[in-house]
Amino acid sequence: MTETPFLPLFILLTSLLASPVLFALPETAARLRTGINLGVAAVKVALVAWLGWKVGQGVIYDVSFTMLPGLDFKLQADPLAMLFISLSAILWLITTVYSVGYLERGPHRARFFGFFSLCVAATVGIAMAGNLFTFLIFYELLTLATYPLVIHRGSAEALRAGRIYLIYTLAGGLVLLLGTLGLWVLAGTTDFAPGGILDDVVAENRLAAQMLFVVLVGALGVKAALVPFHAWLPIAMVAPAPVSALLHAVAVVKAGAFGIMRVVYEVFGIETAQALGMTAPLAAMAAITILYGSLCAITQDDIKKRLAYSTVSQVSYITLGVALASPIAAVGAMAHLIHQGLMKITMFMAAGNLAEGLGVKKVSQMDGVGRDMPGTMLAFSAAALAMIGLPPLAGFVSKWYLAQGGLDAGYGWVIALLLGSSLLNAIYFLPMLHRAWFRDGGARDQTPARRRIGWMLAAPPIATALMVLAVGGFANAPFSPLEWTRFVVAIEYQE
Amino acid sequence: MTPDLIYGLTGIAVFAIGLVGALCAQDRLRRVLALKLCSVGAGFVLVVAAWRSPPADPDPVPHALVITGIVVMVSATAVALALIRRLQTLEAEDDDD
Amino acid sequence: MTLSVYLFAVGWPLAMAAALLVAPARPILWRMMPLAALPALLLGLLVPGPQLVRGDWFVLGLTMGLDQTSRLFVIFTSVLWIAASSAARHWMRDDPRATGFGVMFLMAMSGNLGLILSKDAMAFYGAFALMSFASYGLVVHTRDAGAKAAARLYIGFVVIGELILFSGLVLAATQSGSILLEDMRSTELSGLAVALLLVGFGIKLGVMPLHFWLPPAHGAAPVPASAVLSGAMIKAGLFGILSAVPLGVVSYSDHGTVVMAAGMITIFAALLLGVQQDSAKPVLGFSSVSQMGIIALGLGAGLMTPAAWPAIAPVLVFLAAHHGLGKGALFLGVGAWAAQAGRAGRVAVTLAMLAPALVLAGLPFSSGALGKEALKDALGSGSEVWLPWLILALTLSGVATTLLMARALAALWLHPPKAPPARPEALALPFLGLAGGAVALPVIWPLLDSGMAAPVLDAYSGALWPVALGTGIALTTAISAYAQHVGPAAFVALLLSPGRAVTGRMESWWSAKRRAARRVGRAVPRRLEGVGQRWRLGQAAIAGLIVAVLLVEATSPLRPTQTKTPAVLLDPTGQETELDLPDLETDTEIEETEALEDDLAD
Amino acid sequence: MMMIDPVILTLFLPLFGAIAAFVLPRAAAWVGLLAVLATGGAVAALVRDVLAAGEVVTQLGGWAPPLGIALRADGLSVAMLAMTAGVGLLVSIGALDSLRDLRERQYFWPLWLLLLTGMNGVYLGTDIFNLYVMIEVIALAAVGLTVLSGTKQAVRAGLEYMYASILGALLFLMGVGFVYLQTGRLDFAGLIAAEPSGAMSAALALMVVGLLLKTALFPLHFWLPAAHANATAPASALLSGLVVKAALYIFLRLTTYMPLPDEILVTLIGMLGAGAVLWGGVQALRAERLKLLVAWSTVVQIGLIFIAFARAGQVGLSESWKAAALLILAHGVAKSAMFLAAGRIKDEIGHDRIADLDKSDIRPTLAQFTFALAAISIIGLPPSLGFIGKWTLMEGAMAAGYWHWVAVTMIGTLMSVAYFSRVFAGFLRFDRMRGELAEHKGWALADAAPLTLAIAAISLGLMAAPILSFIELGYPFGAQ
Repeated sequence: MTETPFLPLFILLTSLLASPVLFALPETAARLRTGINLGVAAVKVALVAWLGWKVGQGVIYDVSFTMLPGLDFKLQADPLAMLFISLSAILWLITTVYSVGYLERGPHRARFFGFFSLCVAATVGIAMAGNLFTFLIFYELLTLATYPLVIHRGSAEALRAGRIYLIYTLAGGLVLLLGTLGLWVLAGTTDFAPGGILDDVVAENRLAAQMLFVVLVGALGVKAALVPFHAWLPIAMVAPAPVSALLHAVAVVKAGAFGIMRVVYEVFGIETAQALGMTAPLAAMAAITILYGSLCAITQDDIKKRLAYSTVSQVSYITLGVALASPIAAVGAMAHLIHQGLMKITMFMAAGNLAEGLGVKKVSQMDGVGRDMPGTMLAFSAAALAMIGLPPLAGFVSKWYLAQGGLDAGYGWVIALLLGSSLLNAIYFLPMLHRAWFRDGGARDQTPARRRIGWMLAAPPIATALMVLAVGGFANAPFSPLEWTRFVVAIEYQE
Repeated sequence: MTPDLIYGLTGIAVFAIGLVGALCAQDRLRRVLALKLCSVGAGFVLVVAAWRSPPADPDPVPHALVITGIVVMVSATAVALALIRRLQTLEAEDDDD
Repeated sequence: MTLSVYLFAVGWPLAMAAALLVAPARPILWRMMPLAALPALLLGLLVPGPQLVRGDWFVLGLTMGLDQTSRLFVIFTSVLWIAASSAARHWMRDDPRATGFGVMFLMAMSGNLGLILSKDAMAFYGAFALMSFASYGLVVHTRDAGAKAAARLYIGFVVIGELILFSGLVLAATQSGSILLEDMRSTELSGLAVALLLVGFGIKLGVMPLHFWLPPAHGAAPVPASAVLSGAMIKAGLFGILSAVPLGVVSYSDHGTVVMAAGMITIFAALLLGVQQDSAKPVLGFSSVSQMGIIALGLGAGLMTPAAWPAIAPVLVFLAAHHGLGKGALFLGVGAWAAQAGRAGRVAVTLAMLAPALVLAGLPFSSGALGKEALKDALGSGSEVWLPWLILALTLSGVATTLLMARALAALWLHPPKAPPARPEALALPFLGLAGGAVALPVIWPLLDSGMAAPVLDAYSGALWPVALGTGIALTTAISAYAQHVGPAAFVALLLSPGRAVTGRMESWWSAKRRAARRVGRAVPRRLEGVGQRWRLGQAAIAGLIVAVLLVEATSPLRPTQTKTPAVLLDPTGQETELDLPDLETDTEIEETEALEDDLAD
Repeated sequence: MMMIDPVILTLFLPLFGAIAAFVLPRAAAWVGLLAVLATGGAVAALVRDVLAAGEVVTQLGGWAPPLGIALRADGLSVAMLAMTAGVGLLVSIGALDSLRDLRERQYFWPLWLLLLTGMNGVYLGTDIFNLYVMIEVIALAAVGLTVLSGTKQAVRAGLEYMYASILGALLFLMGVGFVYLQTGRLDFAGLIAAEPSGAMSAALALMVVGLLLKTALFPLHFWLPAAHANATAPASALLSGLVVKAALYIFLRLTTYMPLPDEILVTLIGMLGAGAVLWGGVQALRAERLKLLVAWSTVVQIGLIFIAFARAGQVGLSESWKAAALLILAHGVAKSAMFLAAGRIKDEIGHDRIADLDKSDIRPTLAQFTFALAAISIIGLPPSLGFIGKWTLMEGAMAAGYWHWVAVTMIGTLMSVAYFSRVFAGFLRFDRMRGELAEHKGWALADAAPLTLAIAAISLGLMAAPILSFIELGYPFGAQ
């Protein structure tokens, strides 16, 4: 089926072309900027919906042109890509609304929205990259586009965070470049294909293939914040709330996790990776990260830092699901890609609202915020409970599949790990909820930081929280993330 | 010891002396002169290249080349001298201040 | 003649007690205090074999002597007394009631040694009573409310105990027709007589439910007194049973059942009561109760199955000695701890106390473990119905003792005991001596009596896990108690503090290194730049490079290894020629390889 | 109307332009711009011809070598010409706006056109004596551009540059002399045909060192940073973006026609390149002024190009020259954009001290953005042309098993991130400003030129495949 093969290109270009326009707009043209932002985002969602419909019918789009002899720039909208594209398109729309509200009076809005747009373009590019080379291009673009967002405030702290972020991610990108080159030299192609492309190489040179796996997954692990490459993530928290939300829920860490998926499933192939003996160490690394992140989260008093460490932990569920090498766990991993995004973006936007509306930035200041901001805190609570894994919320669904997958793969410890992690999640989230709802925050009423937040700030977290409820509650409905995930896994496992 | 060898070695020696001067001299003017010496040495070698054993006529091409080289070097020297003067003026101005 | 030796051994402390009443002699007597039990010790060590001496001339006729069991008893008892009296000398130096203490102490010593050396019921009873009543003075010594209450309880039990014991001895004497203990224990005594004897001695032994007096008394008495009370005197109860009750002769299965049950309850109930105590000495007292429960297990088994008794008896003696030394060391340790002024000294003493504590708890290869394992072996020939329970109780007693020891050591720090101003090292010496004895007991014991030691030496070295489990529980409890005490937030902070300290130090170390690296990183290029400018290295490099390139070219064969690639270039004539070099390339390669082969052939 | 050969036009249009601009100082700018535009047109025609024919050869005045001078254009040389023309055109446009001083305007155009003549001559030349003359021309014009601002530092740096440049040229000349002594010919074909001998080795040594001095390969870079940093912005852009490339180009050609006799020598050059990458990186990290930092980054990039050259290995130059050529093109475009942007920043803020960039309340955002875009290409991040060059370099090194060159490249990349992020921090930090943020001053023509160049540096990466196939036209280094 070859109808409008350029649909993926259009989707990429919507945000890519919006970006220079946004840069060029004068700082004062707020209305126009908002219009362009929301318009483009809405168009993109519509296009993605169309694309999803087509892909669901079995169409696979493929656009490419040659950049170097034998090496193509290749966009490809397959079901796995759809998973990530739809997440980014929908959340971009919501985050745009939120950012418009959040940065109403802030400086450098032109720059912010320009890079914001570029960042989403890079995410879509990562999702649709048809080979590792294209993936690398967008991966680096993502780094460059997020750096100005991280340091948006322009303070010394922000710059320090930005420097650390840049060092980590660019070093990771450089290693990824090395890995991509290695793949190119070894295999003669970098195309993604279900089942992997490395079978010949593995047969010839096992050690090289193993080293390649270590290099590639290690490089992607930087963005996926696998311990010990996670240090940048909590530091990058100085960024404005919408940026944090975007970094954590959609863009950066997910790009890493998604890359690991691509590499394991479509460069090596899950069976080859298993045969190389590389999945078990990866699973162990993910398990360590899950526990370590949660343990660190417990002691953080800064709300955003606590959420950041929680991200470190939660994103590794995805890696874990991939590394368990079981189709059921894979379903859990991919569903978590979506679910974690929804949950975490809700929490970050809620945290942003607390900071904006009440000046509350620390857990210890959260007493009684539930009464002051019921909507926001309801959303936060729903997301937190979902993170802990309360049925029938989103987090439960993914954890359930991961646990099943663990059993399926013969790793009983996964159950213990998930239980332990849920317990830790409860340990660091429940006190926040307790403070918010059951404690009296009398002293704060007089603080000058209080101000009303507009609907643009209030509505997005509620919307995402509703989605958290929906993807959990209607997990088995057609076109739910879970259903789509099963579809993808069937392809990746070539069933 | 054929004449061409004598001339050739002389050329090389002159070039080497010039080179040592260009590398070691501190004074601006000396360095320019050393470079001149280099060019003379190089010219020597080229001229030697024109040499043919007596019955034959010398090769004309190197002569053309040498003349070109001299022209180039003259202009280079002029520029260098102009710069040196300019710099001296500037430094003198600074000293006055 | 020999009787006089025995009398001297018993009477020497009494004589010293009397002399203590004369004020001018007091300093020298206090100084001689450690020597008070020396004659008895020498007697125990030097008497070659079983011995029985009679002195009809003395009162109603007196029989004294030593046999295998009493010899061992007199040795470890006198060692304990020596250690305790050397501690007492310093402990009591500035005490206004020192003289009274000294007198009572010496009298109790005399009684304790006397009952061990006695061979007839009358002498035994007299000595026993002397010891018990004199100890009242030790318990009540401080005269504060607690001591008085403890002493009241103590004396009540002593009186009742003496009465019951007296009745039992009389009954036994009647039934055996002799006042010699030897005869009593070979006669088939009636159940009542045995019951009376058991209760009478059981009070001294502190087996539940006869233990009420023991922990308060041990807590109230001054440290040297506690040491002998717990280490030596309660063993008098055991010694009495061993001497007077016809164990191994007749089966008293009802008595045995009760004693065993009491012992089993004692082991664990004492634990429950003991861990609730706040200060160290009562905890140690309960630990003594718990340990006596173990001994009661052995006794009960012996009562029930006479056939098992020959195996059990030596083990019980060993256990008595083991507990005496260990517990005495611990009590003296409490004194030594209290006498330490500084924190470092206290930590050191605490660490030293770990040794007897672990020995008591039954660390593998220690006397505690060997004794318990030997007892298990010995019980193997006893009642089969009880055996599994006995073994379980014995094994778990290790956990119980560990917990009590942990509690005692913790209580030491939580509620520091008081001590009179004394030279700390003077108090430490007897403590260390006893502790060393306790640790070395498995080695010393066979030297004293290889026959009695055999079952112990043959025993399995014991398992680590009870001690480890006990330690684990103790630590967990301590941590959770501390967490409750400071509140969870502070506790978490505390938990993290070593990590924070380490990371903090690492960070400062790292940042120092980083600063240094940055300094170096800044200085080195600057220096290099300076050097480069001063020596005009850039210029020198030109000459250097020319020379280097020429050298490389001169030394390499004048054959390009990089073959020229085919190129379409201008011929002088202006016509294009394709240089067909690939062939050339292969030619040269072939030539090269040929040349190489030639070289190799050469 | 008679069609004149575009090869000849390419060479002579700028020469006549230079003379005209010198003669008509008032109209110098327009004359100059016109000349550059016309040259660009000639190059475009040349591109067409080369695309059609593969290579174009013209004999000057109809005289054949060895007496006459032959000019030859193949893919690589035309690519270099095109890069020169394109960059030159944009720099010229920038210079229209940014050169305010009358004296600067008056002298800039003749010098720049003379420079263009020299470079075009280098790219088209086929005999080494001509190359010598051309590099002398380039040297004189470049020195002139360096001292254009007339400050003491500039003159001092220019003089130093002059010495190095002339010495390099003279070493080259001596080499030429030896070659003639040995072969009696000076054209490339003669070089190829020459038998290896002692004189040829000496010639090669002298020429190589002369060229290394002119390309400022570490440790012969001592003259470069000061000269490039102290010149006016358009001059710096030309010097850094174009001038060093001429010597690099000659080096590339020469080592193909007179192969270096030994692998050790290649490795030595690679090691010098590595030294440049590391030392230049360190110095860039230390640099206190923006333009100096950019100049040191040029040293680094030259080192990288030599590494690309040095990983030739068994495969020979037939592969590795592509990486070098791509890096040369990428650097030419990006570095000129960067120097122009740096010049704009300096103009707007009034200084170029990196530490004080964030204290200024004026933020020339467009120039800063341009600088960042150029930095992306120079660091070698996708999809810029610099990335493609680095990719080709690393790919070749990896395939040949030269892991050390891969490592050096990666270290160099990380260092470049580090030193450029110093600058970005200065751009993006806002909490040390002295006053309220002043509004963006609006755009100038001088902003458009570097922006175009920077965008070109990035987007040319997407056209890497056509570029690669173009530079292979005419088989500059053999048909593999």
